[in-house]
Amino acid sequence: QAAKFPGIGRDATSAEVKAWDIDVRPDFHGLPPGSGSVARGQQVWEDKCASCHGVFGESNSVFNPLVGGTTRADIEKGRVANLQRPDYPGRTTMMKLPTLSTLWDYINRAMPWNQPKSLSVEEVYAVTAYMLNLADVVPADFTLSDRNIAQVQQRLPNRNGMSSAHAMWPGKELRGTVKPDVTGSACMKDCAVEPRVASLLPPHARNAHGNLAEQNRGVGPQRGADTRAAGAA
Amino acid sequence: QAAKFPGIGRDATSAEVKAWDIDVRPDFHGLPPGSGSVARGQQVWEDKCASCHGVFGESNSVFNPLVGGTTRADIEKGRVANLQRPDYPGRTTMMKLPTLSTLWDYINRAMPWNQPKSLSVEEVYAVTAYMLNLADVVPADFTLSDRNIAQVQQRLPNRNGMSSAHAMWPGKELRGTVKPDVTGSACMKDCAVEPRVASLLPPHARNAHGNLAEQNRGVGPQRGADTRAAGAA
Amino acid sequence: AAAGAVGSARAQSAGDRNILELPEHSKGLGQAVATDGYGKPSKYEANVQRRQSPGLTQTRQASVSFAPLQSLFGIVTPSGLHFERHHQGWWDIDPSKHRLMVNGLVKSAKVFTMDELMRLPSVSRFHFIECGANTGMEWGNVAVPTCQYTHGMLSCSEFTGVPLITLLEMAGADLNKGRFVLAEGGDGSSMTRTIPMDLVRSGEVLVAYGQNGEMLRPENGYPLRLVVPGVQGVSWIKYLRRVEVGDQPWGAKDEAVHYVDLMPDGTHRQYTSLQECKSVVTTPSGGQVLLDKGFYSITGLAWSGRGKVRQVDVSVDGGRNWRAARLQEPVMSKCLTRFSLDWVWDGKPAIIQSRARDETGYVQPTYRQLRAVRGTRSIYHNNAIQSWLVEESGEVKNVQLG
Amino acid sequence: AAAGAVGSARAQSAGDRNILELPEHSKGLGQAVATDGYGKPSKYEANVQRRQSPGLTQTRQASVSFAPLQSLFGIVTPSGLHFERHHQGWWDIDPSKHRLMVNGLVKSAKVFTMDELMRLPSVSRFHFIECGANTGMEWGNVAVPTCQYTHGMLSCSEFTGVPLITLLEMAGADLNKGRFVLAEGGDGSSMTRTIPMDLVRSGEVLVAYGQNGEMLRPENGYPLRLVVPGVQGVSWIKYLRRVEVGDQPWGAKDEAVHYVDLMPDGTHRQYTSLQECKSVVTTPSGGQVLLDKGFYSITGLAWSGRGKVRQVDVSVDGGRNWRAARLQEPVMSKCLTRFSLDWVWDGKPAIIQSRARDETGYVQPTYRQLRAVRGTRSIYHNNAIQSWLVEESGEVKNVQLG
Ligand code: HEC
Ligand code: HEC
Ligand SMILES: [Ca+2]
Ligand SMILES: [Ca+2]
Ligand SMILES: [Ca+2]
Ligand SMILES: [Ca+2]
Ligand SMILES: [Ca+2]
Ligand SMILES: [Ca+2]
Ligand SMILES: [Co+2]
Ligand SMILES: [Co+2]
Repeated sequence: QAAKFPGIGRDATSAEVKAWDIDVRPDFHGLPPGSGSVARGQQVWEDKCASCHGVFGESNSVFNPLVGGTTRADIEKGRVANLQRPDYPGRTTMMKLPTLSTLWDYINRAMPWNQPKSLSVEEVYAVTAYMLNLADVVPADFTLSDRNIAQVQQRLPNRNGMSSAHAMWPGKELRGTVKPDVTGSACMKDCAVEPRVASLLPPHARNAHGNLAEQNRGVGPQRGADTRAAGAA
Repeated sequence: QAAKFPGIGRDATSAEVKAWDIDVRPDFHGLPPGSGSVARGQQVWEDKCASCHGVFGESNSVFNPLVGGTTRADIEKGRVANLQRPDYPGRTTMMKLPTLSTLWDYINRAMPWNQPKSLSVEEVYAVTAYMLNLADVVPADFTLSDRNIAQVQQRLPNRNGMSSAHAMWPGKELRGTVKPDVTGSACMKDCAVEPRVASLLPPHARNAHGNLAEQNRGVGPQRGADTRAAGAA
Repeated sequence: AAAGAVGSARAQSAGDRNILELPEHSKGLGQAVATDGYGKPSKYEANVQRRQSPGLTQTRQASVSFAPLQSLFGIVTPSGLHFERHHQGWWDIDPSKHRLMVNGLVKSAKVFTMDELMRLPSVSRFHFIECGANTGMEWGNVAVPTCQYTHGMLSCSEFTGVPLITLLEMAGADLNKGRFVLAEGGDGSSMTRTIPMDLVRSGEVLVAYGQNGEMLRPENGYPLRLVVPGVQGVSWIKYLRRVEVGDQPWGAKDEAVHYVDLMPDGTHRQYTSLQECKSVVTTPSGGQVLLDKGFYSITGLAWSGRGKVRQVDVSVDGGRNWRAARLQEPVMSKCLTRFSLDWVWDGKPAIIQSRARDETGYVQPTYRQLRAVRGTRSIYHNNAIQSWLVEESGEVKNVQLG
Repeated sequence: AAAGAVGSARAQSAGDRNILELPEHSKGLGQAVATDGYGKPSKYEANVQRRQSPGLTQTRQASVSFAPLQSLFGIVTPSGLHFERHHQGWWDIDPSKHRLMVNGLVKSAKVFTMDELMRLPSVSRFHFIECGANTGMEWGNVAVPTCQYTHGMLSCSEFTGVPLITLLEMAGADLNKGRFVLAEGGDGSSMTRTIPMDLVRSGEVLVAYGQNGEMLRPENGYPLRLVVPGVQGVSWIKYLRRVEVGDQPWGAKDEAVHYVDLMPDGTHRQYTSLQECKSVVTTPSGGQVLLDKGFYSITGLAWSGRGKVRQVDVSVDGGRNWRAARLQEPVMSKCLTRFSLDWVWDGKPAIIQSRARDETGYVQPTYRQLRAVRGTRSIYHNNAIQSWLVEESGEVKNVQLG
């Protein structure tokens, strides 16, 4: 096929593929051999992660808390019970995470945020182990490695929490459904709805997005509403 | 029809229409009453026009020369003979002008270039008269006015020089033709052409449009040619 | 207040002084050609900007800016106003140093330069791109005031690039075993997403370098991004450096921890990629004030990740009665479609809605219909019918109906 | 020289250092969202600019800048690169003070504000705009080196506006007697042109304020311009302030002294408004250097003022043999159409041409065919087939064949 387009493209060298092919799949295809202990991970975490994510991965200030909200019972079932509670505040990474590869791969490619791809393979194993320990998935004396990672996967709190039985994957690869789960009504006249306003912004939020007068063109069918508090400059 | 769109648009006042409706048509519809002499026109010209167009309308430095290239014979026939000569250098405004309204209207709306719409009606008559005199269309003691302008039109050198018998007016209003005057050939194979290069830029013009390397994207199927003279920095 | 001032420029007597007194620009000489070799909008358009939603994200490099849909016409989004979503900031990458690698289940892994990619046969297609989290703030209740914030993670461009299938074929990809493709970015986040081979095989997925006639903007992935028509924006990998063919999906961070849809039973839907049929009225819309009673053209945008929009209905009474809107041609697949409907506002409160249907027969749901199945905690893929309340004052507010 | 350097970044052994040594942007944090509320192209795109042709005009306010067609993709012209043609400079007009007047053969003359015009039902359509003088420098012989200068008075946008017929109807225009419309600008030149009522009545002529999703750019007539599809750019009056309905054409300066086509017999054709079917190969094109032998996608633009492009043929041997090119969908009426054709360059000299046909059956002529009827002094409406000579060095030159 390359012959169709003479002069275009070339074979990659194996060193090139090695340099870029870093992805790790749920079946751990792509995972480089290596290992790292919880203890080592704690050191990495406190040096390179805690400033943003908090010492226990609890920080709200930069992003979602990474750890929290999972229980021993979840680890047994592989389903995080708190995800069923509409009143549960926030969802941590660990609550959602179905595949351990995802955590390893993401830390390896993207963290620390301002110095991505700076961690050694050992550091990635270690800090992953540390996060798993924070969530009580592995004990404090654990060493995570390419040889035992598949077993640890079997203890992830939300490993059974995912479904692809839906109509929103555009292809037959995942064997979802084709029929959408939700459909609207095509009623055109005297439809059975009661147009009652159930939600709108409270008055105190009126200027929360800035003065909307300045967010609309100064000419046209309408203007932006002046949302400054009465009397403001 | 306005009723279809309540609240949109309003009637123009007569003062508003007067302020903006300045166009003058070939039948002199729209021409305001007034007059101006060649002598007055010469004064206007020298004060307000000559700096750009030259004292005799001959300037090449700002735009085409305005006057020149017409003869008494042309005035008789209403066709400018020089337009038939491929070797005649340049075409002045007066050589092409078929309708006197065009000149009056354009000066009135757009000249002087840096102060358009600053001339009085009398000044427009006068300076038009002056240009006509430069082209020997009217004598030096002539006063152009709304009452005699139609007669002067009958002396314009190129008044019979226009045709709308073509297929390039998109409508039936001018009663041109519908059949295009030129058509290509749809030949696809072994067509009877001799692909001989008959014209290309001379080498000394190579850099006349600047360095073409800097006028093409730095990435893609090709680069711009470096057109600086060999050895240039 | 704004409403009162307008139109008053017309004097009562002789006429409008903006007509009677010729403006400066009628009486002077303007600016030169190529004053700007690359031009800018009018200074009077300064309000038309993409904006962050205050408090939505904690950093500005893992954040989003919203396109000002309330001020746009037609279907093309000016590239300068294209919404942004970055996970680790944006870059302006030297294209002469950028490479694309193809590996995985292929006969021979390949490397392409930009020069080479741009020599291959390309196509140009108009497509919308919508973030899977667009309108996500509104799952539970009204959270933001204008359609810039409710729907502004949406843009539409003419994209130019090489069908990904061409490159896979050049590498000798195994298209039977290789039922999935990984796309990976070259920036700090090196975003990864699993792309359905069915879509790739159809020729729709593009390795794109062009956007609206010029190169992609840096914020949109210059010099190379994947275009995955109909699929949420997170899959349109920017700064694309690599594609890998594989036999299983990758469970990337944004396929396992984000861009997963939480259902009422506590499970997440994974690999929910497609953007279902949706629409929004942009004029009039939240945060605006109508100047006057009288005629208006209600207009907005409709789109579907499954193909073409077939019909858009508009209601001005909160959904009791609907009229079919005009659709602006050309109606293109997986592309924005502009709709409009004549309306005479009588000055009374009105609730304006639009409801789109696509060529598969899918009808855009109400909030009630959507929440009945998916609850209110999904974050992603909120395609419910949007309601705008026009108050007697002319002010328009974002509302949800009960 | 340029050709030699390319590709050499790949080391002979382990591989390309642009891959082996991860670039800075793979290892750092990028820039924030909304760094620019209105974004700009990459700094690496600085060569993509509109430009004047040196010596073509004596002032820069009565002049032209040319769009860089050699660097554009698809059919949309980025508004920042839209060609310019001004007669008395450009202005940035306050839209709140701009008015449109409708008068002449109407029941009542009308005045509209921008607020009002923007409330009326609008349409959005993709159309090309070409200056009647485009390619005019080349009537007699080759005069300029690149397609920016040969064909760059050409652009294509999505225009949004109100059909002019709507406004005429609101004013109660006499559409029987009133067979012509005058359009007049509000700038210093107050450009006037006569518009055919047939076109107006068809609904095609628009009073436009939108261009590519945003407002018109100041250089293109902000806030209001006439859009006259298929007709040369000079009729697309910018800063539109007035339209008048009349029973005769107006013989405006640009209908009587310019934009008249000099024929061999010394007569001028007047009111030659339509842009006939035309095309140009933009890649490869004059002033470029091919980097290498091998595969190329020849691509270019075709258009017709009479409707849709039906077919484009491409020759690489100076017109002896032709192959039908692929046309990119959607093919729209009076709009640019992108075509492309696969080509493997063997390193030998080649002469590349394109030839467009439209839905009326019209076939774009050669220079020989065009000159046989119109001579060489017409200035306007040169739609001859363009030839590009690819030399053995890879350099491409503008040539005309004998
Ligand atoms: C300078 C700040 C910073 C540092 C240091 C940092 N992170 Fe992060 N981290 C972030 C931000 C911001 C995000 C969210 C990125 C996004 O939106 O895609 C994030 C996301 C994550 C996530 C994904 C969370 C989720 O649910 O998506 C993980 C896991 C993570 N970081 C782990 C780490 C580890 C391990 C380290 C140290 C080795 C680290 N981070 C260092 C800022 C930081
Ligand atoms: C500051 C320079 C300047 C001054 C002063 C000036 N002109 Fe001009 N004139 C121009 C330029 C430049 C053009 C070409 C405009 C264009 O390209 O549309 C022009 C065009 C014209 C034309 C049309 C020529 C053609 O063939 O299109 C006429 C007639 C004319 N001027 C007459 C006048 C008269 C009469 C005055 C004085 C009352 C005057 N000009 C003052 C610069 C000037
Ligand atoms: Ca090569
Ligand atoms: Ca891999
Ligand atoms: Ca009104
Ligand atoms: Ca008039
Ligand atoms: Ca996204
Ligand atoms: Ca023009
Ligand atoms: Co994300
Ligand atoms: Co002109």
